[in-house]
Amino acid sequence: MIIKILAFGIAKEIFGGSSIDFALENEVTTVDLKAALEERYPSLAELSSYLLAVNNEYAAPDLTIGAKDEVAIIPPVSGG
Amino acid sequence: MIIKILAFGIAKEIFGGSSIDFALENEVTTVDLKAALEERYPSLAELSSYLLAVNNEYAAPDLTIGAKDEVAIIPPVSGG
Amino acid sequence: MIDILLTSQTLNITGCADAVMSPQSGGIDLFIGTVRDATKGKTVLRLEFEAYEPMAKSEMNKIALQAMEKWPLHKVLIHHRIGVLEVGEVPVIIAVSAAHRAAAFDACRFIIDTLKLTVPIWKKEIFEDGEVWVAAHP
Amino acid sequence: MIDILLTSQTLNITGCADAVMSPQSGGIDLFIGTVRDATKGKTVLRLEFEAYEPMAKSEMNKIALQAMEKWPLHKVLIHHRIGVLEVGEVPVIIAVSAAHRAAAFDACRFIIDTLKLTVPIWKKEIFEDGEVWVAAHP
Repeated sequence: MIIKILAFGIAKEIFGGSSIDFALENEVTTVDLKAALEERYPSLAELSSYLLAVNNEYAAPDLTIGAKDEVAIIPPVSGG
Repeated sequence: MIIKILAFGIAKEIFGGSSIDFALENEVTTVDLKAALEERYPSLAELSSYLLAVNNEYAAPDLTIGAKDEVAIIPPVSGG
Repeated sequence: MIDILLTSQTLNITGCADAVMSPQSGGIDLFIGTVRDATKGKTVLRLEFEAYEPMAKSEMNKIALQAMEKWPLHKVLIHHRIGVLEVGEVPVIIAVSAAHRAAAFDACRFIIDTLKLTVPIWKKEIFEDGEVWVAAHP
Repeated sequence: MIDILLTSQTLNITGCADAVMSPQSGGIDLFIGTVRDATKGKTVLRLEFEAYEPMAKSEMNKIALQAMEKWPLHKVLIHHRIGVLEVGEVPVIIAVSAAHRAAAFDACRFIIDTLKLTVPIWKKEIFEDGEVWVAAHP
């Protein structure tokens, strides 16, 4: 299963681009996906914090994420 | 002694003009002047409240007012 | 910087914001009063504002100084209109700039609250069937 | 009425105030963010704002709805700029109208405070000797 993950701000620099195609064996929860991403991109764990958004909503830790979902890395926001 | 007293808002209607010349035998305090004015213009006592200003400052009750002072009736303000 | 104005001309919203902006400011709070079309259920046709001008300017200046003593502000502006205002027009603009927004919000609110208590300006509401000086009688 | 905008064009202060005015409103509170020339003592040359656009608009709309549930408001406007902004330019305008000013002040402050916590917009500060995504690292 390939999940496309959008990146913004500092995450774009960590990924080296505005999105990545991330390969997974099965559907995952938010928590599992964060762990898998941090293994591949250790710099994510150095951020103050970051969240995942799924289909334009902040994702609960136990949400199941599939290949059709729009996933985005949300590093600490700083608008306003 | 003649004191010129400026009037604004509802006080202008009570005085029938934007100022009056008010005759007094002696210098007076703010409290005394209010009492004398209310005797001559009983409608003043029907206002929610009113203050006197002397030389562009709200006047303390015991301030002495003389002929050279600029006195004004300040009915309840309602700016903004 | 304190900017006080009492005028019979239309107030300029962007002009007021621009006047308090500074490169050190991170936030501006602007309060804009507007003339409502009704009060206590009665239709208001227009308002008339009258001021004891020298004292009103002096009291507006005092409030601005008090705000600058209470909060770390960059600039404070208080513009008030006098004369006849139609529904939807703007009788007052308060603008406050500060490095941090909490001070701007607190100061702006303090200024409009205090202005309504102390500045010698009077408002007459004109209805279809009469007129009344606001707050004059109990 | 809720008015949400994410744009690379200059924000229009008077336009935002006009958009929330209504004949029923007695007061408008407007918060205007501005780009400061320095942060933690370092000179800022310019800022770059980036947004996750569909989600940012959705979160801005949620905040406006929350504010309208919490306070009796007439209209709520949230306009945010993206792209490159110079010192003194305006990244954000919040405008709130209500019959009574206390609700407008409280709601405006709630909206800017919440926007800074939840809306997916990111700010990069550009200095003479480098650049940094604000708040990214501890």
